[in-house]
Amino acid sequence: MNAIERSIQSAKPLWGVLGLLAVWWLVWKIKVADPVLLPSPQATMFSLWSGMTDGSLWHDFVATVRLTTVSFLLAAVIAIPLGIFLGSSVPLYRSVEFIIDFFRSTPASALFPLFLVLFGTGDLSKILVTAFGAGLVILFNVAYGVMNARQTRLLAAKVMGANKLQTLRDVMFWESLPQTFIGLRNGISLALVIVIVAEMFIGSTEGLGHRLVEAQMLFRMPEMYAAIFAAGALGYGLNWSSVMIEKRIVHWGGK
Amino acid sequence: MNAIERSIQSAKPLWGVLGLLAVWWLVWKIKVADPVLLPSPQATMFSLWSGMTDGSLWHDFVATVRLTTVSFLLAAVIAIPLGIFLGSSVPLYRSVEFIIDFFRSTPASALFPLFLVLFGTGDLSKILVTAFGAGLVILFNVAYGVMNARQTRLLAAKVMGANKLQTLRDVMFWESLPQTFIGLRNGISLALVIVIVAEMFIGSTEGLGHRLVEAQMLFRMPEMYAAIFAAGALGYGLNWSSVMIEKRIVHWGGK
Amino acid sequence: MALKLAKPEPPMAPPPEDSRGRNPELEERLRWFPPNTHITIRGLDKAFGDTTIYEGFDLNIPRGKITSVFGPNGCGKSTLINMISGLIPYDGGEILFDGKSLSETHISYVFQNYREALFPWMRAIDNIHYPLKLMGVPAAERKRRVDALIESFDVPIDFNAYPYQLSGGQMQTICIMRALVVDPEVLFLDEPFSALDYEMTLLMRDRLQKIFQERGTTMMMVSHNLEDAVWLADHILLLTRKPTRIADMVAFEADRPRTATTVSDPEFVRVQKHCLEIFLKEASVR
Amino acid sequence: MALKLAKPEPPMAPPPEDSRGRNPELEERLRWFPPNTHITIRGLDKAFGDTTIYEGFDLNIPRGKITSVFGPNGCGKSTLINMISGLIPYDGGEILFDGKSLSETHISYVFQNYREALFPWMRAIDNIHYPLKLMGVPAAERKRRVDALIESFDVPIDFNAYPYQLSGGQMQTICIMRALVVDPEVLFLDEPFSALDYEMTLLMRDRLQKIFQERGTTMMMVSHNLEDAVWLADHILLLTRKPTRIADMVAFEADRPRTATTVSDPEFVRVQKHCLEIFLKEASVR
Amino acid sequence: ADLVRVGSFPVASSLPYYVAKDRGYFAEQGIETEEVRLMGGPALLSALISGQIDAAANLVTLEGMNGNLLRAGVATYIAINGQNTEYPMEQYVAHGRLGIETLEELVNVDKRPLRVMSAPGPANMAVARAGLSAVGLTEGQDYILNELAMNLHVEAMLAGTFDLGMTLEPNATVMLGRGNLVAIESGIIANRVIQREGAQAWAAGAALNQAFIDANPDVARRFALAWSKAVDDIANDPGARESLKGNTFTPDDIAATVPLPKFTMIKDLDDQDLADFQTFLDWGTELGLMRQNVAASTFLKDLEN
Ligand SMILES: Nc1ncnc2c1ncn2[C@@H]1O[C@H](COP(=O)(O)OP(=O)(O)OP(=O)(O)O)[C@@H](O)[C@H]1O
Ligand SMILES: Nc1ncnc2c1ncn2[C@@H]1O[C@H](COP(=O)(O)OP(=O)(O)OP(=O)(O)O)[C@@H](O)[C@H]1O
Ligand SMILES: [Mg+2]
Ligand SMILES: [Mg+2]
Repeated sequence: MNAIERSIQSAKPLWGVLGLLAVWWLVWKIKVADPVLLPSPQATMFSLWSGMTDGSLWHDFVATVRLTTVSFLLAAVIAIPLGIFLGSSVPLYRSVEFIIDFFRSTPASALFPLFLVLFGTGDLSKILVTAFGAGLVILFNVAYGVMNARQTRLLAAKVMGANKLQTLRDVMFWESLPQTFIGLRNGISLALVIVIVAEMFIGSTEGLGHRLVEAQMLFRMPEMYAAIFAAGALGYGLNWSSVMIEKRIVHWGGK
Repeated sequence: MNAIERSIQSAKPLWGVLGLLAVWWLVWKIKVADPVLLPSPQATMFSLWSGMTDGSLWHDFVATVRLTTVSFLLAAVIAIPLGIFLGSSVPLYRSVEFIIDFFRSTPASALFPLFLVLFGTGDLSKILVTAFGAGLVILFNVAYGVMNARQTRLLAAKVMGANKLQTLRDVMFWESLPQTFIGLRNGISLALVIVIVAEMFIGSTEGLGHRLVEAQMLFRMPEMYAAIFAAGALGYGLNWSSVMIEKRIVHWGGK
Repeated sequence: MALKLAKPEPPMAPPPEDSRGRNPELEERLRWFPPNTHITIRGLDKAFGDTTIYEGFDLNIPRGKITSVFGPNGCGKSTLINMISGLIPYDGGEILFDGKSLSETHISYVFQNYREALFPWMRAIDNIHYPLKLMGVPAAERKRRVDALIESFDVPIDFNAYPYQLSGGQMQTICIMRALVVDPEVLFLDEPFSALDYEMTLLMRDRLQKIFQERGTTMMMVSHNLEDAVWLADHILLLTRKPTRIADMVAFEADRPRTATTVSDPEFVRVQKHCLEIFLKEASVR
Repeated sequence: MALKLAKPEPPMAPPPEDSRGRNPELEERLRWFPPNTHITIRGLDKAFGDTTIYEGFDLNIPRGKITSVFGPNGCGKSTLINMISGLIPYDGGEILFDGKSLSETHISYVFQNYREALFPWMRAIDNIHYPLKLMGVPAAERKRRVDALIESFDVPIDFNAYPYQLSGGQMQTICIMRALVVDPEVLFLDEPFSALDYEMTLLMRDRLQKIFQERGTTMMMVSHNLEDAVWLADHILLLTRKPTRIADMVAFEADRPRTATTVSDPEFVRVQKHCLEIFLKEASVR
Repeated sequence: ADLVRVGSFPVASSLPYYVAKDRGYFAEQGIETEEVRLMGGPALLSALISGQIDAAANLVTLEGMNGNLLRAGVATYIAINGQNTEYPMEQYVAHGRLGIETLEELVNVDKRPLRVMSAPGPANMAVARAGLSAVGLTEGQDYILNELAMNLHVEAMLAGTFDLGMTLEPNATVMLGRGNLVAIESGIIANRVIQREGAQAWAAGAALNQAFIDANPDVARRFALAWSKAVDDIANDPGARESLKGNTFTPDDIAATVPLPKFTMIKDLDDQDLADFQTFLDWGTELGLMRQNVAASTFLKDLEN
């Protein structure tokens, strides 16, 4: 593979961006929706650019990144070990499955009142409700990764005299790693979603969610779509980091 | 395993329910939160019971089940084949990954305006926005299941002369099935979440989301928590059905 | 890198002769495919990272013969047949099939990794059915062929079990049966008897010979058991350590059908001894 | 069902005698553990679904000896050593270790499924290190032991490769080395040479014998190669088809160290022939 | 300075808070406020009950009284906002294609059922229904009522998804400025529920927690004084509207013109106002929006003296 091929390879994501913009442009062009309601990609990109350069969008962007990262890390640090532990015993997992599936299926926005009451109206509430939501998804994926682990590997560790903890750490963790990364990517997107929704519906003075709701209320459509675009691109970026890390770690996938 | 053991086994989920109620009761009892804001589990269960028997909660429950099921099925029917197809070629997937990760990371509530403008405020909008959100998650999981498939199996099919379509249908589909079910369970919970959020924020006259928001507005806390409980339990039930189906189909997991 | 198609077309009509009575097409063809050659390998290069496995490797695999491949662990036997059968790409050189291209040739392959090569979501019997299904053989005909195969093998395996419910040897047996049921033109076998018991090995050896005699299938078999390798073979390909070269190509021309007594045949003993000597000389690192 | 611990405690102090000069404890012990028995199996039952594999199966595995297990595919050899080593549950009966319980005994196991038994996230060398790590051996000491082992084996394998970058035979070699590095009290080997080339098999056989002679490890090896099975063994356990019984327990008492010439020893030839006869009689379904 | 934690919902109805803050009236009274943004009544009420905030800049009275029924005094109003045709807040907007100018003309429209949008929540829905039943329409048969989150109103009406919408300010002003939409009627509660010429609907207001008042009576008094000064400014000084910008969801271009409710301190209410307020609350109780009757004056406090 020469340099040109390689740069085409690595330009893959660009096709996605272009595809999205192209469809958008088309929808806008043939006026499927009133242009007042669905602005053109150009106008949106312009708003995105000016928002980023005048610092207002950038400020909200950074605020959202900060909350999302903190919540996600908190979620991952708790959910990965817990998921391995719970997944290591099917009966154990079954007995807590109700709670996991229960809260996975409850909208974060329905849980806001509870978290507000318990943890106040500050960032703490937002971080905790986000970590809770994302953590459950990570936990669920990790636990299933462990439950679907290849038996022979577990038996090999067992017969070498690995105790429960060592098996968890040295085998189940690694065996479930491809699935864990899928869970992390589910979790990172969900974390972003919950943070934005929290910024939208729990009062907030900054963040993409706040910007989104404000733009919507003020009926600044390009600004609203710019905020959505920023959120989506941020989501892609976070996922991409995760893929990069996964590539370095999980070299044995499918082998 | 005798009959008693077996019934203890199958009673596992009950432990989850009891655990949840116990923690709740404790939190309520030691007054972590004002009892006006966090009602007791008894009061909530009573409200759940009366809501179910007088038919009002039941009616909303059924409405939500209906929307969720329709949206989920629509999502699955589209996302599974598409996910297998996209996952079968890593470069292909990479080139659409932006779009998938973009929308996975955008809150459904931010997409409501767009769907509203395009498809109105009826059930159609709700179904489509839900199927879109859940479908992306399913797609993502299925595609990764295919990408992580065991190479030897694909090579075996290839050498037997399977063409692309046959490999997709006979090998990749099955190889990714454990992951597909994880995706379906992620998707089913997400579908429920989006339906409820849509019922909360897009015009609605029924459904758990509508009930939830109404109870919240009228500050009827037991009723609100009863609606949340009903949603969570519904999520567990839907997940449980999926586990049952998976158990029947994926017998080879980890072997 | 995709596999090349067969380069020189097979002469369907008698090839035209030029003015001087020479036939350049035939000459070209013969340069690539000496008579009775099925697969030609020229200048094959293959490396994994920094490790060169093959470099400028040439080989002719004869048509309608059994070629056994014998060589030390890690010399590249599996890699070689994987490249020939188009499962992994190679870095340079050419692999040509005479007559048809690889994609037109019906090949079967018994993987060294017999556990993962089976489909765990299908019962053993359906695993055997599967390649026929791919070929579009109608259900009734398929059933007839599979039943006949099972009957002719007469092995005590529960064909309704799923692969993960079978023992190692049983899985390997299913793999072999799956490869044979399609009646391939070329059959690759990578250590097909490694998990089989004594009796089963003899049975499988015998079955392979029978199918070979009936159908003239070109076969290429990797084996670490020299007795099996020689007993079945027309030619034994002896490979060196990597970077891999051909140490020798030994012919064994005993009449077929060969039987249990063939192993005491003086020619057999001589060939086996010769192969072992070369192997020990070429394969040894010590 | 979990594995039972050793039932009769090992007599640490001289056991008390009763009034009539008898020693009931010792008697009980001897009933379970005839002298020199390491593992006792009594009335073992095992079925998979409707298929009975073992029913009331009794076996004594001698201490400090090599026991080869020889039997037809699917008779339950892997199942047997899996049950003994506590990897799968059994339906009834008892498996007792003399002296210590299973959990106190240091066992090693070379899996038939050598591909999946390695950890693909670790390099080959780290796979070998791993059991020592589990035992809490300090890094320096670990390195010393692994290096010594690698040197004594002297095989041309890139130990820095990941398992999936190795050939089948190389993987199996790593598996064997991983099992040997810990210096186990009991060693189970399930077809450990199945993917090895001729020379490597001889080398491994020899290494196992050397370790056995140095350390007196109790070994139990499944093999489909009768030569390997007899060459290494003190006893050859011959099994029938399922429901599995003991067809015979043949002793082979040639002096150690056995060498390449042992295979032409008349006693070796006799034992091998005897085993084959019994195998063919008991294993055949035809 | 004494700290008061104020829950604010960033809408025009919270304007006195922003004016008092921006013009330094709180500081004048030795009060420092901490603004806690909360989106909507339930969140504000929760925060009041759990003691996370001391005051709510703008709390719907039905919701506040509901809270008072659960915990007496959590929403003690120091000022309430009147709304009617003169001070429009809730209003009907129709799509131009209906060709109507008053609510009464709806009976002549052929299209059945009409698709009607309402601001969210049972109270708003009830208001919307009250207006339509007053002109003789039957729900389900003549119209289908959908509630919709406030942030979706403009899009939905402009997209023509609905024939008629019961929306609130500033959405009404925003949408009327952009599309083929017609203002039909404002002051629906006053006109259709209270049904008295010139009546005010006292639908929202500023509330303090009684527990806070009891603990810090003087702080509460000074808070009310600052508030009162801001209310005066809004009534008399158009410049006070500057505080809408940036603080509330009011587009800058309509900040100067957007209708505001009649902010009124408790001391300025007369008996008629109290009677109207009672009528409104009773209506809420009747519809089940409040769990039982409450006397209007119980939770209104004039703290300025
Ligand atoms: N994916 C890979 N990456 C790096 N090296 C590889 C890879 N696959 C194989 N190799 C190396 O290539 C060499 C040849 O491997 P191959 O599997 O062809 O050997 P083989 O002759 O089949 O050996 P065996 O008899 O043990 O099966 C080995 O030394 C192996 O380490
Ligand atoms: N999980 C399972 N479910 C059902 N049957 C099983 C299962 N595992 C093994 N069996 C059956 O038990 C029998 C013994 O299997 P086992 O693997 O012990 O055989 P083996 O003696 O090791 O054979 P081989 O020499 O082929 O490795 C086989 O007939 C197999 O079909
Ligand atoms: Mg190989
Ligand atoms: Mg076995």
